[in-house]
Amino acid sequence: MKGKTILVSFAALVGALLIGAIFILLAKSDPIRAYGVMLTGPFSSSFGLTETLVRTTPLLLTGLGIIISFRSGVLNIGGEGQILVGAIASAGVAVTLSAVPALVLFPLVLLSGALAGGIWGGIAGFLKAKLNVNEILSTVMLNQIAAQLYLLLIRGILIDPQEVAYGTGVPQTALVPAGVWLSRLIPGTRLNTGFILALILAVLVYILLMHTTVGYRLRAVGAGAEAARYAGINVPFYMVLSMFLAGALAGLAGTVEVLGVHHRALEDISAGYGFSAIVAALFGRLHPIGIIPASVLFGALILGADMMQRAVSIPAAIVMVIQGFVILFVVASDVFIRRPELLEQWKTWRRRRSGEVA
Amino acid sequence: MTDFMEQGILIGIIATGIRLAIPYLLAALGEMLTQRSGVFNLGLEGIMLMGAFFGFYVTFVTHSPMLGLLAAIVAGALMGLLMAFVSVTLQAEQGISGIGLSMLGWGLSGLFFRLYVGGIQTIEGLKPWKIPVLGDIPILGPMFFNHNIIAYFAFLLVPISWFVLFRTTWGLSVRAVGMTPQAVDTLGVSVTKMRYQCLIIGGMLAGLAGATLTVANTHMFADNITAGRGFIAIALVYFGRWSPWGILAGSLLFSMADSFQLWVQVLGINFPYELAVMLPYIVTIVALMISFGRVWPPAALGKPYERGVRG
Amino acid sequence: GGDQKPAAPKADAPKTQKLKIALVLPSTVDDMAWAQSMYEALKKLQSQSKDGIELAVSERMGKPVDAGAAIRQYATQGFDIIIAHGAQYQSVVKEIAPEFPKITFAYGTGFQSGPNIFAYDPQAQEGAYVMGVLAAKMSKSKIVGIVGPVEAGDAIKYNKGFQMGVAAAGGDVKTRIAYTGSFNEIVKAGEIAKTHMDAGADLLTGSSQQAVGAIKAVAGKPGTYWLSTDMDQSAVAPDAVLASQVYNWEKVLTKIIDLRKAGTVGGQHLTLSFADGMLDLKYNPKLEGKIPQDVKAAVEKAKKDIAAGTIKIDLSK
Amino acid sequence: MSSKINHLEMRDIVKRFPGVLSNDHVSIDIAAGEVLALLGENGAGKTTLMNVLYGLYQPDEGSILINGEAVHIESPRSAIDKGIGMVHQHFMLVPTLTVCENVALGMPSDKGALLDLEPVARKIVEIGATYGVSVNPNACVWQLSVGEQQRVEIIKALYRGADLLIMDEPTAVLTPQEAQDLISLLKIMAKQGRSVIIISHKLNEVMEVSDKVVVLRDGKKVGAVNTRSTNPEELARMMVGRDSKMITREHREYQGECVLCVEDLCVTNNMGTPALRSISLGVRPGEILGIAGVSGNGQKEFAEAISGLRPVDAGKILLSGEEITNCSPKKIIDKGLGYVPEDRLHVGTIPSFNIWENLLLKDHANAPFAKCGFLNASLIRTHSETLVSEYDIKTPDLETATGKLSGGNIQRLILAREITRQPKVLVAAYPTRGLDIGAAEYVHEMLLNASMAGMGIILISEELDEVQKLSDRVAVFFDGRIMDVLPAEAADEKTLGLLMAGLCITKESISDNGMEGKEIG
Ligand SMILES: Nc1ncnc2c1ncn2[C@@H]1O[C@H](COP(=O)(O)OP(=O)(O)OP(=O)(O)O)[C@@H](O)[C@H]1O
Ligand SMILES: Nc1ncnc2c1ncn2[C@@H]1O[C@H](COP(=O)(O)OP(=O)(O)OP(=O)(O)O)[C@@H](O)[C@H]1O
Ligand SMILES: [Mg+2]
Ligand SMILES: [Mg+2]
Repeated sequence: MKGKTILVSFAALVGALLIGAIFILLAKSDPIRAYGVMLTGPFSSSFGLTETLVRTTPLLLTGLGIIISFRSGVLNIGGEGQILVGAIASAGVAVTLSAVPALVLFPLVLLSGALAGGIWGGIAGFLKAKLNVNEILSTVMLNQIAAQLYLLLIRGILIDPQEVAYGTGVPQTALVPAGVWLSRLIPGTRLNTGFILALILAVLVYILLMHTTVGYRLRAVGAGAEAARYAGINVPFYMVLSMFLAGALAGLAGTVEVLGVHHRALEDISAGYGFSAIVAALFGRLHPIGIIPASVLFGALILGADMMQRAVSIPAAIVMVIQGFVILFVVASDVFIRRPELLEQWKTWRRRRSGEVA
Repeated sequence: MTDFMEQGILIGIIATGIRLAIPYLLAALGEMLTQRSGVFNLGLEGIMLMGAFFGFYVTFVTHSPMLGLLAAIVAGALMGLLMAFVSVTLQAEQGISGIGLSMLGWGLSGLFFRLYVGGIQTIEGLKPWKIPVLGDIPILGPMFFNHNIIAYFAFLLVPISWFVLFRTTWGLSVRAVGMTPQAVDTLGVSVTKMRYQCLIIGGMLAGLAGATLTVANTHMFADNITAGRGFIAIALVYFGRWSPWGILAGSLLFSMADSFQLWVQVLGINFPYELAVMLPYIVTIVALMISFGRVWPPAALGKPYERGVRG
Repeated sequence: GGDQKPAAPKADAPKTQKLKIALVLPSTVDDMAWAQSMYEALKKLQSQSKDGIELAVSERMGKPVDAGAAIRQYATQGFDIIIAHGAQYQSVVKEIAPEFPKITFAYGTGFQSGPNIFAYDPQAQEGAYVMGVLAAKMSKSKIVGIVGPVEAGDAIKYNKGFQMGVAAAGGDVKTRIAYTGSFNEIVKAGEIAKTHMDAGADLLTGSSQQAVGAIKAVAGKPGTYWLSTDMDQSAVAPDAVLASQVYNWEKVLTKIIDLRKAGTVGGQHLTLSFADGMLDLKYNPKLEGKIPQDVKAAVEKAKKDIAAGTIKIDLSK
Repeated sequence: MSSKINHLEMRDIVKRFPGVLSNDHVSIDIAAGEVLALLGENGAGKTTLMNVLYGLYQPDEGSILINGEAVHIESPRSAIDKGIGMVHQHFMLVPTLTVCENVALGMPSDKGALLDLEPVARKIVEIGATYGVSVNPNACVWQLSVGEQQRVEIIKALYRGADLLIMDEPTAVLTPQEAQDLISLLKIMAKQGRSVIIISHKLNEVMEVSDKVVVLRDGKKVGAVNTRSTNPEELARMMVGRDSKMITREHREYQGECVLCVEDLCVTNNMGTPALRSISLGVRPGEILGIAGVSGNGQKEFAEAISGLRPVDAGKILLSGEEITNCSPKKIIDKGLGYVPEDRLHVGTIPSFNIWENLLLKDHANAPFAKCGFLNASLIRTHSETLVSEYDIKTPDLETATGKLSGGNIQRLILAREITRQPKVLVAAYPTRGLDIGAAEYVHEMLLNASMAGMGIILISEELDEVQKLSDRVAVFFDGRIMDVLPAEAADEKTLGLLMAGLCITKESISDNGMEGKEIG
């Protein structure tokens, strides 16, 4: 079965790349070389490996939140906004309290990032649980609101004083005190301890969902709200809780981007992780461990496509095209793993058809 | 401010609001149909981008906006077909395939633009068409009867889609297939066929919505010109609770709030403009908070249909 | 860009004496604004230089995390000059540059240079001021409008400069500003322009790549004009773009290249201003006739005074 | 529509599902005017076989012949065209649509593409009149009682004028009266020359209505007899493979305090109309109180109000002396109330959860299964294993998703969970609905043993013999009121039947508005 899964997914990947090749040719460029870079780049050099994991980290953290909320029956597509809120909160606390000793400040910063994200997610959860506001609507809207809030803060009260002094006014906070930086695992790369944090949290989320009463209730509320209520579980409360946890994890993702990668909050700090994480989470079968390889591969896909753009001269748009095809093909191929009998059914069906014709 | 000025502002706000509402209205009505049939199409953004590009490109080449709109509709239909094949025939997880479709649409539109246009170009797009007589009514004329034909079509589409849903046999099947597909199936109506049809029509409308931005509004195409409108449209479907009138209300509320904040900015009331930009999003959420009544979401929404699988 | 030469060989490959330049762009090479202006300048240099320039471009690097990867990869591939063409890249450039002391990094708009970092700094406010004067003198309705992206960075400099110019020109002309809250909301930019015009403005301007949307809107209403910045945008609307502020990137780039040849790999804060001739105001020849001589004279005077330093544009106000 | 079905044969049908052989070379045949009964335990393969006939499934082997010639039924559409109609075991109705719309669904309209519901409504009333299955054509289906929904399903089939009508456990949710009506309806149809295939677990019905009986077990055909030449005992033996044991319950008298007392209870239903109009009841420890009544007369709301799932408008509920009116379900459970809900799949269990997760639905947070918030996996596993074997729940393993189990096994699981928690009072709503004889017997045994152990039990059911067999006292619900509470021996079929219909010898007054009350309920 495992082998078959890999085989099918691999076939899907090949299919996607073949179609993608057509467009690379359209762009008058060499698919072989392009794919060579795209597939090997992210894994061949230390640069590739570390940059892949740099993208994996926020995908993983946000994805874990997505898993909790989806498992609790809340379709949370507000990761993007929650990341931003987490990033700005942590950066804000870090720069305003830069006088505080790092030992105290560091946990404070992490906490504020998680809390802010949690509250942002919790709002959507509360709106759904108590006011029956559909979460897809509220999270989409909250994403936009968060984006504006974020800009307002990094160009307003939190802007780097130097930027004001020189009149360049680039919208970004001052550097956060070096004491709270997440140390780089390999010098000369951006891979930082945030990745380790994400891995640890994946295990913790697994334990929470599978081995605790709260996790049991979260899953029960998602899988059968009526039955959960019948069993005495406080359904609204756990809906809110799930969105709070989801937001907190996304908020941490934002915090890690600040403390580990950029060391400040700046424009466009989230590279669409809020949405990519949904893909990673679903590919990981909404399983806290399954999402680890999923987000590594997805991170590699994002980076690889970018490296391809640089290696062979093609428009950046190709990156999106290929990512789109890969996602569509892999998700479509999934059916043959979930329901192998389908193939058989189709064969018999076709036999009948041909039989009739004859 | 002078009387005339205030009047001008009011006209301006309404007219702008209506103009802004068109793409949301078209895309959301399409998505409503799709979701009513039980499919959650998160790929709207990508479809709109394809429509936006092909609408622009064909107009650019043929100098005929009508052909452009046609092309946009065809492009949208093809994207809808792709979504249908992946999410209905292959029963793929709809959340993922939707996001995949969005990326694909963004990528393809950007790529074709680079390859076949190669830079910012402008077209002679649709011009506002003043309805005779009505258009000359003071105040109301400029507000409601001086828009491009897509606008009139979009608003006409509201009663039309209501009629189709609630007064035709096909509409009856649509309402049923998203709620209880097995019922439709056992009565000899093909669930797959229904969902294909709805996804394709939904795609056409999303394509047209995208073309509104290029062929009617800006008369140009640029990378990612939709800037997230597809997702707003999806949200508005939930706001409208899968009813054409509700979606009309949502689109207008959102867009009026948007045009209102534009005017507030232009007339120079002094406060952080971000707050103004946030306004429509906040208004929409609040409006849904205070709305009430029993909601019946399509019970089978997002679930691929499999025969003989209970509940 | 779709039409560039095959990309750089890996760092370990033998180095050609061709100058290798990498360009990292937040948007695309055809955005009709900030990115395209720099890209075209580089292409021009490439075609002119005798011992050849090898050019590599990364587009859509708006996300700092992507830009960081791009810059680092170019650095490891042994490019000679890496141009991160955006103010938002300051942070990442300053982080990476120290690890590659032999490579020249350049970014802008910015001021913080480093041992091997050039920070180029277009004085957008200067051109803006001059166009403010032009706008004020040309406006019949006595109302001019600014279509703003996000109130930050160059946009602030540009808008402030423009407002000061308008004020300086006298004749109590009103300046109105509205922002889209984004850099690429072409549709919104168009709507803001329309709103400005509905509200009476007859001369409009605005920065960032979304401006094209506004220009096209302005073109839709005869008798209203647009003043463009970053590059000459008259191609978008030949009958609406009155004049453009253009940056002379070739000059900046040549300076950087020459400095590097002379052994200076960085450490300078390069301004583009009227004074050093890297900034210019370009009339749209098609419409130049419409501008009265006295207006032109006032504009020329403003330019001279700014270059001479007799007009000071204080942005901290 | 092709020519009329005079004779239909299914020959050596084989249907496999992953891991299951649902039909193993099954053959049946039926002629016009005949009624064929399909018998078999839960999971025997009856529904599968009929789904094959109706074109929902394609057989892996075997053939179908109509009037002697092989036909290929590739979809329900072609089944309908060939004159085959089916009333499904699990309702195939769209809750948001009206009865009319549900019937018209998929049918061509006189006005072409336009919907034209007038004639449909008229025909529905017609059919209702001729066959005695009346429903309000303009009511939304979600407002209808289960019984009424069943009628809609039958109307759907009749409306399409089927020559051959398949009925998959049509009487499972019907009251004795309704069931009787249906039986006579089927007889009429047979006389008219239609063929009927009926699936049922109720042998007396089968004996009354059918001409032939086919019995399935584990997907195989284990017997085919003419009804005239057989008897219920034989059929039971063929189905279960053993003699069915008769449950006997010696009659007892109860004194002392009620463990559950309900006083003047008033509750509103989903449509916002009164469901219970000041009900007063009590059950004593060890007593089984039967609640008879046509479904939709307040039983569901009664159970929900007691278990805290539905707000109480007025009145009091006391559990062993303590007031639990409008307490949270959690509190009520903790105070010792057990509840076997009507909807066993979506309220009683979580279909996607596996066996042990559902067994722990109510206890997951209680010691010893959870310690300071953590689930004690090993203990839970052993506990679940013992329950599974004790109540012999047929399942591959503990990890199987509960939704995959047959109705009977899901019910066993729920009972296992509820009874082992040893509540003071157990409310069991329609506990044997849709279960085969063996399973039903088993459930009865469980309930009896529990009552012997001193548990107070409220048994809500439409099955008169079930109520009679088990109860010490029987309360009859009608239109949100209690018509009467009878001691077991006084509760004979006739009296109960009258009371359930809202008729009663003493209070004529109610009998008048009785029927329309039934319509609302
Ligand atoms: N209505 C409510 N509003 C807010 N918080 C609540 C509400 N009900 C319960 N909680 C809190 O949620 C958590 C879980 O509550 P719940 O009632 O579901 O389980 P519990 O029975 O209280 O906990 P345990 O199972 O350990 O006894 C507890 O911390 C509880 O205090
Ligand atoms: N769609 C399906 N997929 C997988 N297995 C199925 C499916 N439908 C039925 N089965 C299996 O086939 C067997 C027969 O099921 P079926 O529903 O025909 O039994 P039945 O006789 O109708 O039982 P009941 O009396 O409870 O209705 C069961 O083991 C069931 O689990
Ligand atoms: Mg069955
Ligand atoms: Mg408790």
